Amino acid sequence: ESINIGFTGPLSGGAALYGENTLSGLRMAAEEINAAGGFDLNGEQVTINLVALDDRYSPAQAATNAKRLKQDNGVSAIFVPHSGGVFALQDFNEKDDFLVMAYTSVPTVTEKGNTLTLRIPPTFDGYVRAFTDYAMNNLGTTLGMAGATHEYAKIWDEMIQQTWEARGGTVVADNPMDYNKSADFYTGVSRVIAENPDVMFVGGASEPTGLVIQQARQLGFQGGFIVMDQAKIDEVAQVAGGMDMVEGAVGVVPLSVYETEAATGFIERYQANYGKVPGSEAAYNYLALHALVEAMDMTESTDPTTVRAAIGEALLSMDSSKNPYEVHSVTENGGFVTVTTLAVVENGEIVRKEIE
Amino acid sequence: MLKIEHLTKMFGGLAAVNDVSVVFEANKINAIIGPNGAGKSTFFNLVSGLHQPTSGRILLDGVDVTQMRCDKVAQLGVGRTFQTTNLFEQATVLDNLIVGHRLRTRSGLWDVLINSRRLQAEEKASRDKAREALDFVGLSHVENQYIADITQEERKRVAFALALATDPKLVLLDEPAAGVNPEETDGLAELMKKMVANGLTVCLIEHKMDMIMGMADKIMVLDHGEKIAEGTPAEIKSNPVVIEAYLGSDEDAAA
Amino acid sequence: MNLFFQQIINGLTLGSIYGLVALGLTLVYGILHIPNFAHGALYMVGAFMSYFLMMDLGVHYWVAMAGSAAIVAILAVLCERLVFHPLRNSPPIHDKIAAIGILLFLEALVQMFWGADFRRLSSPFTGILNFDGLIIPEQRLLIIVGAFVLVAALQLFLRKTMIGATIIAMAQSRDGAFLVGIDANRVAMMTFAISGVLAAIAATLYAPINLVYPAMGHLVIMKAFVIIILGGMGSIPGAIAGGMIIGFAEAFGGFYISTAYKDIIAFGLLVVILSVRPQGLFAKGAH
Amino acid sequence: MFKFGSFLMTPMAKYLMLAFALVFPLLAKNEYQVYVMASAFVWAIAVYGLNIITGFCGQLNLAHGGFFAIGAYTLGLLSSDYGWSFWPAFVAALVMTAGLGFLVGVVSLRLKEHYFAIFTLCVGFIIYLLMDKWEELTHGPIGVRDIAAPYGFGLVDFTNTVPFYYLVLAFLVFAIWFMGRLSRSLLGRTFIAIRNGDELAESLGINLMRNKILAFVLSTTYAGLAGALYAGMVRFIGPEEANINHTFDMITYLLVGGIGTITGPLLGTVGIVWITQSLQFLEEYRMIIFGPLLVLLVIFFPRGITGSFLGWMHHKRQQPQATAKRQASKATAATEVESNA
Amino acid sequence: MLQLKNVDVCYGSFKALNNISMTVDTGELVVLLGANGAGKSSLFNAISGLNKPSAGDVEFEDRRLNGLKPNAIVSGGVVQCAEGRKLFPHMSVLQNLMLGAYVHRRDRAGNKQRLNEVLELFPILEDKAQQPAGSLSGGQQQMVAIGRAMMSRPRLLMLDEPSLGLAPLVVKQMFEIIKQINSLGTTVLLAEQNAFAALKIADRAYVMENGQLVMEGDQETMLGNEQVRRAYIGA
Ligand SMILES: Nc1ncnc2c1ncn2[C@@H]1O[C@H](COP(=O)(O)OP(=O)(O)OP(=O)(O)O)[C@@H](O)[C@H]1O
Ligand SMILES: Nc1ncnc2c1ncn2[C@@H]1O[C@H](COP(=O)(O)OP(=O)(O)OP(=O)(O)O)[C@@H](O)[C@H]1O
Ligand SMILES: CC(C)C[C@H](N)C(=O)O
Ligand SMILES: [Mg+2]
Ligand SMILES: [Mg+2]
Repeated sequence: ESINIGFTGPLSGGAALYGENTLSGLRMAAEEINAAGGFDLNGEQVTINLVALDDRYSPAQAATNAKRLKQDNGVSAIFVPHSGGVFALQDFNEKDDFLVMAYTSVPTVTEKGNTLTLRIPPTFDGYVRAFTDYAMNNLGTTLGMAGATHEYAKIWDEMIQQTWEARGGTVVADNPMDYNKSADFYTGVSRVIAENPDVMFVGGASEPTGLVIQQARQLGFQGGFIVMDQAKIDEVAQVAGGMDMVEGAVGVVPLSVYETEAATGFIERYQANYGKVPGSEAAYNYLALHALVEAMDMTESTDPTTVRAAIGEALLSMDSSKNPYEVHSVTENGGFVTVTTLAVVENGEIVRKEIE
Repeated sequence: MLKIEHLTKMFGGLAAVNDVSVVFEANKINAIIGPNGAGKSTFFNLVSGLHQPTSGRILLDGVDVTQMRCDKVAQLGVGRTFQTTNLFEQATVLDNLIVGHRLRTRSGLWDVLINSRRLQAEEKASRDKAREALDFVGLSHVENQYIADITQEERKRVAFALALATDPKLVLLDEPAAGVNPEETDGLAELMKKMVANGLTVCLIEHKMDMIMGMADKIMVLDHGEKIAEGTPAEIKSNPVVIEAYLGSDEDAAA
Repeated sequence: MNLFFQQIINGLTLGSIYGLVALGLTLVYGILHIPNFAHGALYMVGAFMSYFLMMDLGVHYWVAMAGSAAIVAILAVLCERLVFHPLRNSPPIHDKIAAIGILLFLEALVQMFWGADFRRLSSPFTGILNFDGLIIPEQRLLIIVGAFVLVAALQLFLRKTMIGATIIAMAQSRDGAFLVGIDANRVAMMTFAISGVLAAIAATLYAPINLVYPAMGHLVIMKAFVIIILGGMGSIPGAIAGGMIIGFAEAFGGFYISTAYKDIIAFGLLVVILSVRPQGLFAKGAH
Repeated sequence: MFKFGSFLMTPMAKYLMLAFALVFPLLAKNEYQVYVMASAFVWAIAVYGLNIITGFCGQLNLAHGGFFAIGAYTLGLLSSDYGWSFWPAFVAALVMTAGLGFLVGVVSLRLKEHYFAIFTLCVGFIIYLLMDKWEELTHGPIGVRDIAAPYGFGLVDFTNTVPFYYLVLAFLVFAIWFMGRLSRSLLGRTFIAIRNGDELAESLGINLMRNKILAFVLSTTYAGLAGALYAGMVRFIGPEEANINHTFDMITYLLVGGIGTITGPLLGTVGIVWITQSLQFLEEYRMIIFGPLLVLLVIFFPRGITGSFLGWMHHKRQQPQATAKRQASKATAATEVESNA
Repeated sequence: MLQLKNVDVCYGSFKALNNISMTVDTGELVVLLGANGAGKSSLFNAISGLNKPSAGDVEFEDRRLNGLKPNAIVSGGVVQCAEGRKLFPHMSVLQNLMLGAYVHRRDRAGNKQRLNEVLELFPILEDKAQQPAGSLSGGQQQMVAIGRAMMSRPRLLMLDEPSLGLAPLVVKQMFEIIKQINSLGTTVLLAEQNAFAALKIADRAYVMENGQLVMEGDQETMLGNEQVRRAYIGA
């Protein structure tokens, strides 16, 4: 016996890497569960069968995929790693009765009151406040915006500008660039630098973020960076050409900096499987699938409503080695609660800081 | 009928047609001859409005059509064929011809949508016109054949019919008998005479001297874009300039 | 800071890359009349081949470039033989769809071997030249110089060698080429091979200041099409001039007007130019 | 085709196809299949539009996906930002795509062949960029949410998949019916004459510009219709709807089905949509199959499904005649138009 | 040397050549007469591989030519100077001529020598060597076309209406040159409208009508034939 779990995300096209990374965490979790002989569901041992469909980052295709996953494969939960897809699915998931496992930190996905949505990563509003505070206190008061232009980055962009100005800072340049498609960032970056900001807001996927930072440094920028949560400072530094380049950057704590047993264990296993260092996409989805299965195991049910209700408990009771981010509770709206910390680069080292 | 005044057409530095003035009379067969590249086809392109002249005037029944676009000129009654017979290969002969009458019809999108009476009437009229033209060129029996399946000579006749379906007053025929054997050439000549008998004015370009000399009322000779002679076949045949430039100067070979 | 001159350098860099990609495209388009939408995929494969040769086989940058050029040339010739040659009598729309088929295939294939990850290609030219505030990383200088050298070399090849002459001859009169005994297949393969070489070199030159990933060719190929229409199909100087126009429009438009709208500026430029001059900028006298 | 005596084009066959479409929701294994079929129909409507300008009139329009997106956005924005209800917004979408189609047509149709194609490629890309960047109007990359669903005047609920399927089917039937009538009418013949040789057409007194613009506006309106239905179906749209890939998809559907034919666009769209869906199990590797498949189709079935079928009928009809004739019909095959064939 | 056996050529449904059989012997100058559209160019193109015969055989020195690619046929020594010249208009006269020697591109010395011969034949081309071929007058272009064909060192040279579009004086020269080329050892097959002039330099002639050979004979028979005189020379 096996039960199907759905996934729809970009597996080809420009965002394929991101989709592949999220899927890799899910695959690893599924393999682990199956290797342990599956789990007990009403006295039957069942294994997990992950059904992954490509949506090329298109909300419409995500919706089509979801219909198929629900009706052809009878899944009760679908993992979606982009907010567009999440919104598209939320249009009918309650009616069609399946759980949306949303890997997106856009706050509205849980604010809309959809009863069958679980948001896996923390919303970014907490980061926005924390990063702003740190930057204002340590880096300077003028901010140059050189963020990305995709949907997610746009929401971030807007929020950080508001927060920055609310704290009395000034935004001296606002020049978002298409991180995924641009041939070159030189022009965009030089435009921001021309306004002499103390801090630069950057961030999209880690690698292009690294390029942006590298080019900013080449053009003589000396200040610090606020790095959007999609980018991971360790990966960014690699592309940018070393930790020196990202001195004064503030961003989310890369998984590699977590020193918990669960995190290091996960990293090791992941590396053994995929031959590369995992990012948080993999880790979050990994823990979410474990938690989902734990909830099914506990409730002896795959009914979305039942599982959704039990997820908080499941997070508490699940094997802690499967929970690299130590997520232990879920908000009423369905958001996983992660203790937010931030990372800064000081003297060429990534340092983890608590948020006041 | 057709009056041309100082017509010139430049392509870059090349004067394809150079200061040509001529009058073609109604209800006659007028021929244009001249060496390859003399500007004959270009002359037709100017008259039919496909190209705009660099200078000069073109008057059709006293109306100045010099600056008019091709479709406008056609509406005023100029039909034509092209040097390379250009037809819709995968369609039947009749289907090819129906569109020929389009310029005399008015129905548009709305008529299509509601299948208006006007559309039905006009479609019938176009079909009738197509059949009439086909009958005129003597091809009624091939009406349902595909263009790809008919002979070279039949294609030429279909091209005639297509020009006739536009209800022209003047037809311009560019080398209608090229690639057609002598016997069939005679048939085409008959057809042209029949057109004139039916009140049309014919203007043709041809290299087949036997045919031209036998039926043209008037011949204009072009060379290097310039009119070097004009007159009756007899005059042209004996015109030394024409013999020099076109018919051949070798005494033994004079046609 | 010398912001104005900085944008000139940026425009030159971008223009050089666009020009090189467009050059291969314009040859194939102008001579064989094939709108090769898969050219962007060849560019992408070129970057991956260099990456593979440098990272996995550890060869030097220049060697990798040469190897990649050879491999992509072969790939381009295969495309010609297997796909475009059988389609030689079809209307161009068939070539377009087939080219898209090739593009999808190559992208998926590369993703199968290397994954969708962003990769970095390092080059030995990492220094940064600073002329009194005008900053030019060595690699960017290499791109500009490389583009000009390549164009000059290509011109010499086409003008001064018999083989090159056959390519031009084919472009000017197919029948004439047959009449003097030129083998059409050979010329077609050669043209594709050259376009492949140019794509691979462009990719290898550009990759060190950019990222290597399966979708990297998408926008570049669109711009290349715009460029060859601007420059006149089949025209080598036209491709370079068109590349520079787009490169400069992006650099200056992006800096002085809006980075967000810089692509609109590039594409809008073509729309405006074609509205005024329907035959492109350098339509006549291409060869 | 009835002249071929070919079954595919007999009214009988058409009724059978319609009957199949009508009972499809009953035959379908589940709602997902109905949903896929409905979305295939939506695309098919847009492909019919492309068929008018590209198949009949011979102008390869690479901005078609852009107009599809404009239709979707007009409906989406009017209903979500301005509170319009579905049907008025739907009509507005048609008017908008027709109007913009007219403006773009006036400028672009002066160009020929490759120039027209690349020009429209740029127009399509500009449409995409505007949707992505003009945030005040379009919400930029965040896209449009909370789009109104079509209401059934209290009779049916189109937010359910099956009723929506029938709604789309009705529009599709209308679109095909109109296309069929158009192609047989004087107007359609005029378009085809232009594709066949614009000089010849012009010398027959046909106003090229006016007819080409009309064909272009018709085609963009079809695209707008499809886009509006799409928005009503997905109810969430973003700039990616204007991605050039959608245009390429549509060209593929058209070519695979049979360019310039009446049934081709439908068969091509439905066929490829189902092929793509059924290759989904290959996940990220499916293009390794699909890409070569496309190449093979284009090489071995250059006239598409319908075109090849018609050619085969033609061939059979001609069997006793010279082989040379078959070659001739092959040479011109790709431009065949059913209504005239 | 050249032998055609029952050759047919079709354009679509149109049969341009119908059951053509003919021979050309080494060293001969054979003329092909026929009205416009009789099929002369089609015949030449069938021999040089630009058209594929739908039936029949073309043999050159006992080697089958049909099925071979045009370039292979040119290397084999059968070269056509086609109707409409088919020059490379934007390339210089010299480049045009040198491309004529494409199949012998390795033999530089030989090409050089051949080029000198051609320039001797057409001295005017020496002055124009660097001009784009497209900028020359019609007659000069015709010389380039013949010169280019000669650069391929043909053993059989086929000339398709070389006098087309040329002033009568030039035509006269042209025929002299053709005669000269032939007497220097090249076999020539010449298609002409200008029947009288052509027959005067010919050894033999064929007459073509509607894709068929309808008559054959040596120079004297042809010139004396009443029918030929009427149809192609004029009374
Ligand atoms: N569109 C054009 N652009 C440039 N030159 C042109 C164009 N059309 C014709 N020409 C040139 O104008 C001259 C006259 O051409 P035209 O076609 O009128 O000759 P013609 O008398 O019809 O010859 P033929 O008997 O061979 O058909 C030629 O030199 C031709 O090359
Ligand atoms: N590519 C083609 N497609 C269709 N028909 C053709 C083609 N080429 C020639 N024809 C036709 O074949 C016949 C013979 O043409 P061909 O050119 O061989 O005649 P020709 O004797 O060389 O005439 P000319 O004296 O005009 O050069 C003509 O009827 C011509 O229209
Ligand atoms: C960084 C991720 C959590 C956000 C994701 N890119 C999204 O589309 O919402
Ligand atoms: Mg002419
Ligand atoms: Mg000929």
